[in-house]
Amino acid sequence: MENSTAKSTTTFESVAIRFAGDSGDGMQLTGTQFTETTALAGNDLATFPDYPAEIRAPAGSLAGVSGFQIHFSSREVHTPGDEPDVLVAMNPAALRANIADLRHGGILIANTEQFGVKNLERAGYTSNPLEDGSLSNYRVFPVDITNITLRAIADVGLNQRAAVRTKNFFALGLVYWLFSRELTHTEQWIQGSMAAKDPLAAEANLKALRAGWNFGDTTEMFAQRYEVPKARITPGRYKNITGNEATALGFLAAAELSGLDLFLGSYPITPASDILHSLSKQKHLGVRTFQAEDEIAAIGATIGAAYAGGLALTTTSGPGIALKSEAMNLVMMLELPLVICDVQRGGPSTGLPTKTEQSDLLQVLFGRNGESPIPVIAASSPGDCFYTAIEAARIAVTHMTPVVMLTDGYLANGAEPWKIPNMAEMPRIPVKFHTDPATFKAYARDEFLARPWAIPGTPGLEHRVGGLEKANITGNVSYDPNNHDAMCRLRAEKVARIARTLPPCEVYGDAEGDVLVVGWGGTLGALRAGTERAREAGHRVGHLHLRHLNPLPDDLGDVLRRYRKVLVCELNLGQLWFLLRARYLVDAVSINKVQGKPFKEAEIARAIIEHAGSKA
Amino acid sequence: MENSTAKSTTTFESVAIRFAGDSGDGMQLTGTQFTETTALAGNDLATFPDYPAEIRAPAGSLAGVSGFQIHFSSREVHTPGDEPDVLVAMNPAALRANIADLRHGGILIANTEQFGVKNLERAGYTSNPLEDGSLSNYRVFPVDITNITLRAIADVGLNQRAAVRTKNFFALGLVYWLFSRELTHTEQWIQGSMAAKDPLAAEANLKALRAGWNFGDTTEMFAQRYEVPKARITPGRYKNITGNEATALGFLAAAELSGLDLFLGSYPITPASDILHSLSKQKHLGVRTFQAEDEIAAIGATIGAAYAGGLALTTTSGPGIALKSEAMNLVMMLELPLVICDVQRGGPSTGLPTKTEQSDLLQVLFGRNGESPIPVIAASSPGDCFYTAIEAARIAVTHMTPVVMLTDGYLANGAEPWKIPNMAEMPRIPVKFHTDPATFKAYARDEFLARPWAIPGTPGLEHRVGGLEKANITGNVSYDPNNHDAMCRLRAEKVARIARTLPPCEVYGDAEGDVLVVGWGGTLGALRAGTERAREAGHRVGHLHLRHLNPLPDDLGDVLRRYRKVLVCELNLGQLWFLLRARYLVDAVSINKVQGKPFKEAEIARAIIEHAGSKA
Amino acid sequence: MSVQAFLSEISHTDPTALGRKDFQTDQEIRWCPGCGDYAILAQVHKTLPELGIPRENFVFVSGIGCSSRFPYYTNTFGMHSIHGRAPTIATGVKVLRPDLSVWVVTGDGDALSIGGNHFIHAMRRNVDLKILMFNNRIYGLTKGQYSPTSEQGKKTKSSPLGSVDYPFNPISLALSAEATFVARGIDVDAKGLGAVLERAAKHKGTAFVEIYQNCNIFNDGAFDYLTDRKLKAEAELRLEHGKPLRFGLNGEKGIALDAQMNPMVVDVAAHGEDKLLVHNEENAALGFFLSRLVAPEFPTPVGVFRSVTKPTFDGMMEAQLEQARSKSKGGGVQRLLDAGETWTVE
Amino acid sequence: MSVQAFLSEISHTDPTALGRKDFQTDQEIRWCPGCGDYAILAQVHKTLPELGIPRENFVFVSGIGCSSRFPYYTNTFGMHSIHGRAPTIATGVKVLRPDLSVWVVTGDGDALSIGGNHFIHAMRRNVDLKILMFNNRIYGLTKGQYSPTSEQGKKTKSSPLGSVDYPFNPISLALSAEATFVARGIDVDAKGLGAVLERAAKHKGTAFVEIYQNCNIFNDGAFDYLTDRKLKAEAELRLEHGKPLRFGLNGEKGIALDAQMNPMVVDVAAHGEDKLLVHNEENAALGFFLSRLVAPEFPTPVGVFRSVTKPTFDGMMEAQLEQARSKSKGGGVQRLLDAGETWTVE
Ligand SMILES: Cc1ncc(C[n+]2csc(CCOP(=O)(O)OP(=O)(O)O)c2C)c(N)n1
Ligand SMILES: Cc1ncc(C[n+]2csc(CCOP(=O)(O)OP(=O)(O)O)c2C)c(N)n1
Ligand code: SF4
Ligand code: SF4
Ligand SMILES: [Mg+2]
Ligand SMILES: [Mg+2]
Repeated sequence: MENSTAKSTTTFESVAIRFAGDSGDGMQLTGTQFTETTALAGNDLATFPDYPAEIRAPAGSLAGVSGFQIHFSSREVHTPGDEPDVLVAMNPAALRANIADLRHGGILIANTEQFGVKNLERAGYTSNPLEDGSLSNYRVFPVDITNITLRAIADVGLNQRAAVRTKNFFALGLVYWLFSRELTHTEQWIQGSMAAKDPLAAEANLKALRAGWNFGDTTEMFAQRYEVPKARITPGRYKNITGNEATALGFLAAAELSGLDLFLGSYPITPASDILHSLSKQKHLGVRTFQAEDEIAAIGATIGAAYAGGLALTTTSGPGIALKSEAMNLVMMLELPLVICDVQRGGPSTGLPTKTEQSDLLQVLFGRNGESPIPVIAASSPGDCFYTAIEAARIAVTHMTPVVMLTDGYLANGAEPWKIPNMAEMPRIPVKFHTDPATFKAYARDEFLARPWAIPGTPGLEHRVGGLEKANITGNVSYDPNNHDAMCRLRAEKVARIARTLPPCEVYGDAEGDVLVVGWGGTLGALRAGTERAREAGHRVGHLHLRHLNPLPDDLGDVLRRYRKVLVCELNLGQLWFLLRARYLVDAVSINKVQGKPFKEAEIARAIIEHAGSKA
Repeated sequence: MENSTAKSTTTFESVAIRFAGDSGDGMQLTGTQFTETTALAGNDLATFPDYPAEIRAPAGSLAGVSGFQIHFSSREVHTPGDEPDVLVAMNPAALRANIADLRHGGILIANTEQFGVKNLERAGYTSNPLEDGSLSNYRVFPVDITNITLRAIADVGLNQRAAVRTKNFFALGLVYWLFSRELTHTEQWIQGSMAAKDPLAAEANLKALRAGWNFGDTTEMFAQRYEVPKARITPGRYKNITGNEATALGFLAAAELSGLDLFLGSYPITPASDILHSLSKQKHLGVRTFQAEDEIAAIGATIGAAYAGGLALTTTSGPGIALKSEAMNLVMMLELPLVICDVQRGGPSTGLPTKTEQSDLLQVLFGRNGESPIPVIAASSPGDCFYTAIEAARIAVTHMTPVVMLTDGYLANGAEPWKIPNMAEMPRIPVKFHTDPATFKAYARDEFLARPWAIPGTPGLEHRVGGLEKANITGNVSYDPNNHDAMCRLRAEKVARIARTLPPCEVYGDAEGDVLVVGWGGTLGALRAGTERAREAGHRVGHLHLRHLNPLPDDLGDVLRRYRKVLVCELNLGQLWFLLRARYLVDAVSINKVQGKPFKEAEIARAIIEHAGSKA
Repeated sequence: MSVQAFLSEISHTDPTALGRKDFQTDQEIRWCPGCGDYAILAQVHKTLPELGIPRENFVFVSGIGCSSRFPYYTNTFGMHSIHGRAPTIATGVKVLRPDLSVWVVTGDGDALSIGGNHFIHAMRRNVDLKILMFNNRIYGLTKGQYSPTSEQGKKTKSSPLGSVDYPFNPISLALSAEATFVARGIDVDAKGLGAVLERAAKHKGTAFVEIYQNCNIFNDGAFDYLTDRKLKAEAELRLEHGKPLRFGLNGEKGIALDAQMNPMVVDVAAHGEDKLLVHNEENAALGFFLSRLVAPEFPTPVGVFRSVTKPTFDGMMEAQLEQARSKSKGGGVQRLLDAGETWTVE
Repeated sequence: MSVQAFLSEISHTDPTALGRKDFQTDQEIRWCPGCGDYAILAQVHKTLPELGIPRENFVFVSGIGCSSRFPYYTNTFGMHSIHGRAPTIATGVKVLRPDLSVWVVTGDGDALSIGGNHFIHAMRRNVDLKILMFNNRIYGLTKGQYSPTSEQGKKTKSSPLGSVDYPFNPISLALSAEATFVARGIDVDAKGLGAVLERAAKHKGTAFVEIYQNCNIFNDGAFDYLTDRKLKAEAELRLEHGKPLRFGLNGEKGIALDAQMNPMVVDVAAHGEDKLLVHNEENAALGFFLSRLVAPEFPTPVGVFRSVTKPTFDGMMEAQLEQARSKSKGGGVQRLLDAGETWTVE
């Protein structure tokens, strides 16, 4: 049936589609299905799911709008796209919340059935935008999705409420048709996973899906279809993965690579909870997950696990870091391996808990009493969370130190196609518990300045540790002034020395020139795309994305000096910017925003071009 | 009797004396008595009490040594002195712990009775230093203090244990004699306060005191006395005050000046507890002190009090700040006036709890999730804590913001002679609760960008606040991206704008030249003295001591540029240094130490001279 | 300006004119349709105007959770604070302002998980707060993890194989924390809940009310065993001070002690009414005993477990201030500044 | 390397050869002379070698306070952690390492003030920990402020006019938090304390022992009413499972219920021994009732209030892992990576 159409087909390099509807409308599922099908079709892609803050906001309200954007292309894709080319709006609230983003000239598909007086009012419309001419900048396709769907599935015999709920599959079918996609993947999914749970609903959804496809194919309304050819993608097996899933898998991999038992102590918090959920399912791999009474207990138990010889992980978000900071300081002092994973969200305070932000950097670097150096690394894409988790664990056990791993709400919930790694090819993480009582000194150090890991149960290694300052080498309590000074500097040097093990900075684009774009974390895609655009516009631009934020790479100062201007782009008010200025006295420019949203490619390109132009 | 001596008297400009003994030996009392008498004699002075970390360390152990140093002079005194000229050592442990500091050629008075084998061993001596020639660099006066005292007070009829305990008054009397001091003040104190509690002990102590004086006067051992003439001191009434007392008084004064009811929510922690103790005594002034179950509850209750219309204060030390940070973030978001007083101690973690350090600066600036600007100010001397407390309260209520006030263990327990302020001359702190429902918007702002203080009980002002991002002006919950961005910048600007109300930087010494010494907090004295020494050595040096650390003064950048070198001197690993580099891109040098001890004057002078010399 | 001075300058609104509407706000309610929170909100809005307190004198403080959104929907002074800390903030409000009626709204997670310590300390001190804990036995806002009141074995997102945690018994905990008023209500039982809320509101001291609340999204039907019309009579034990403990459609069953001092369900007719236990709100140990009556073995007690009067923390603090003031020689801060050893430099 | 693999490679030392000396360390003890902590330390050092556990398998975790310095003086694995958090750390140790004997040493401030929440949650979960709480009714280390177990009206540095806080009853609290073993001992009562410690050590699950401890510096004599030789017989009620509650020099007094279900002191001869309450370690409500016997009105119960067996948190966690492993299809992490919807790009 997929090839039955007779309509003409136009080819595009890239397209971004946003599905938007009420939170009950199944937009996330719709988006995920479209993503998987698109990936199977061989496009490169990026996605951005955007949930409402409430569990169940009132039906039809602006607060209840749920969206999912997918950007797919025949070339490399870095972000979910600044402006969608297509918007599917399942109700007036979805239209109102999203229309400002739609590209002028873009396609709008709206479910007319929902545009009654009551729903218009709920969305804050005084007249019907589908009729009042206010959408003249777009190509509007009003479709009575609800009723067509209901007719299409009438014979399945679902009750009205359940029947109405299948309309997202109609919309999905229609969009599949529009972008010349095969239904196969989604059909299989419906017949498999969904049918297993609810065969009747599966039957109805299948019909709705096909009805949507047929509607596109047969109605006069749609005169043509679009096509986005395959991209050139590194060969291999792929799957879609969210940042939180990749993080969970990364720590599982680290456990396997080190042979250690994974322990997660956590207290649920948006947007980090899914890591806890994922790992809770892996008990068969020997993973112990402990849902604690609060963030302090979570890290407390994790410290206990680190002390006892486990691969110790605690996960949280910004407010949780604030609560954990006293205990983070203890584990820094104990010099035990432990990873604190901070999935950043919009702050300050409770802030915008479901939105993304990069504003915990200074907190994790400095938010503890006394001189308390802790390594910090950040993941730059959903899939990269996997490797960052392994890197965090490696640093922790090799250098005997707590490590902070930063991700953010955008990475956590965002998904990307991800080349499945092969565990057999990944380097092991060597771990050695100390055993020899004769050579044992609790605070003796190796070439990394790491102390021995001496776990309970080891005969002859009985010793006491704690948060009071300790004598160099022996680890006994010491109030000696010079010892304290020396220990503070030793701990700082231990973290600084990690830089020796790091590869040199890898700059994308021009190795010197007008502008160096510096970023970290989940902004990678936008900065890369912005850099590409600016280079295409003829500027000499490099993009450096930092994974290691403490210690910073040894050659960073040199790299910064190779460009006339340094732009530090962040979703905060300039935290890495502040750090680089202090460290390198570089008169960098801060490009920042704090809107709970990722950068747009165009914003970055504009900023680069502006600063490349000004010959300051 | 004071003038009965026939021995010769030498005049000195400045002298530093250290009394050291076991914690049971009453050294703090001895020091305090000497201080008061010295102040009454008209010298300028500074003191440094040094307690052991334990409540009651084992008698005779190094851990149990308690010391008290006083530096007095006929000119201005900035610090307790680098090296004492006189050391009174009541036992071998006291000698061992302190002898390294005694100036070569200095006087050592040692209580020989304590130098038996057992005590020598406890202190880690293998031979008796009073006899083995190891003290040849000093003028040693071995006195059998214990037994002479016992004989002198034999007729009072105290039991042995109580009798032995009077020996510190013997030592005090001897030192009084040595420095030509009158006994009057101490005699009165013994006959007053002490006699009221224990008349027998008072009688014995009086005898011991006089016996000590007479011993000096009559024994051959002491051939001469010393004299330190009066200093030129601003006229007025003076008293000795510790930083913690001054802090407590400062907040009491702020309450009186603003008319607000003072509320202190606190959880005991060294070295901040004494502020709680002091304020607990002031219930008659309407002060409510709440000893909470932990630091979080302490600040929580304080937030409640701020919301309800009180002058809200919470006191703690570094580990407590770590715990309070989530709530500090809330009150930043609520934009309510509240002072967080952090009496810094040696970190990280439990660290060196009884020692001093300046290592919480970055924590209070950055230790919160999201963009969370909070003003920070620091006191620079014990007496200055009074004015800093008032300033903190003023900023809090004028700008409707939490404010961090930093002091440290050195300031908190250290005492200085302090000119008693006159409340009638101090500027009021104007406060206005909002009343008019018609004009009420919870997040409307005045010229300082401060929002109205609308307290419960005010008819028509019912409204809701919280930690979620709020809409500009109305304060309702808002998830709007641009509003969030705007609010983050508004909150930052609100704090930045406080700088407009600050006086320009006041530099001591040269207004431009070779070196600018920049410091903050309790290092004032050492930096001032070091600067003086370097200037006397011919260098052009300025000393700038910052009270305001956030926002920094508007003219600071200009001031920094007037010197060839900027030295940032701190008791941490370079925190203000880091801040100044980031803010002003100034290639400052960090002069730092982390020994739980204040700077020495000589250390600073040496650093200045070194950098003034090197024409980099 | 001190609060006292300020209060003396304003005049309060008339509480007698208040109705339930006066406590509603214009904020869109963001609970899921069907959530038990709506019913509780309605009962509170019904109770408040009946208390004779000017509206501006109410303060509602909450933590974080679905339940903690409560203040946005109640037109009084309110604060939606941070997770678990509401009792601390409320304590500060009440201690500074004994003139206010201070309420805490919290959830089973907010109160008993992260906030457990503040919860028990507020009760220990007997601060005059009304603490309403919406117990849905789940973390609602974070989308369904088990809470400290979830039953063992519960499968949730964070316990796919079933939770191994034993639950807290909130009533036991409150009693052991010395709470002076402890009660239980049910969202759908408007009448019973209203009665309990009113008594809580009028109690001087910490009043703790556990309210069973259905979360129809993540823990639907958790209390069906108790609220189902058909099961109710057998499942519920209404507590009445001074009355024997009877339940069942016609009160035909009762609670008595067995030889081991353990509770047993008896047939009243057979056992004799005089051998039933008699409820006594003043006996803490009895209250504790009753809190151990847990379904399905026993009927679930509903109503007031304990109510005794003891001086409140805020009241004693106020009295201490008053006493200190009356003994004071006056002179304000200057007197303190001038005190102690001083000397004069001319 | 996993801990299992590591443990299989080492061999444990012989526990039968251990004596009290083996548990002493070379660290100078930094408690005040005369402090009750010394006596408790001695009892613990006496108990440990009798347990048949290799020395390297003991872990002592403490918080902050005088009492919390305990690990430095005990030659086992030990951690002097941060204030109030010892139960959390100990939980992590035990959950990862059920092979270890994990002890928590804490004070009344550490456990019940800042650490109250972790304290009750550890008990709720029945983690196999031995929690020794040294109750001196004061904050010792910070030099004498009132604690959550200080009596009301106590004058301390932070309460010069007398504290207005009501105290917690730690035994009540532990019982309401579902602790499976709850006992009380006294520093100077070597024999009684030793017996209680031994039973605690052998209990599977959370064992809570409140130990009355004299702080001779800041709260000297707090327990004299109970430890004074002359008063002891009248002041102490030794709890013995299955025995009637009797005390007095010759057991001539007893505890019975009055008509209101309140406790009363009776003359055994006059009242009849069969009408005395009989101690039952398995009845939580009775344990709670006993915890309410407070001086001076009643004798102070000493010994075991409650002891029941329930699966432990760590045990159930282990079982769940075992079960999941046994059902697993193997394949390790690669299997998870490969799972789900995948596609291949050639
Ligand atoms: C410090 C902190 N940790 C975690 C969270 C995430 N969080 C918000 S509400 C909640 C639990 C709410 O459960 P409950 O109190 O039972 O409320 P309900 O939603 O069920 O009414 C959690 C874990 C948070 N907001 N802040
Ligand atoms: C976070 C934090 N807050 C406060 C303190 C200060 N502090 C140390 S011990 C202690 C109380 C100790 O009381 P308790 O547990 O009864 O121990 P004790 O000294 O009486 O044995 C306090 C408040 C601290 N170390 N850390
Ligand atoms: S998630 Fe549950 S508790 Fe929260 S609003 Fe929805 S139904 Fe109510
Ligand atoms: S202060 Fe008290 S508890 Fe602490 S060591 Fe001294 S006597 Fe013991
Ligand atoms: Mg809940
Ligand atoms: Mg104590």
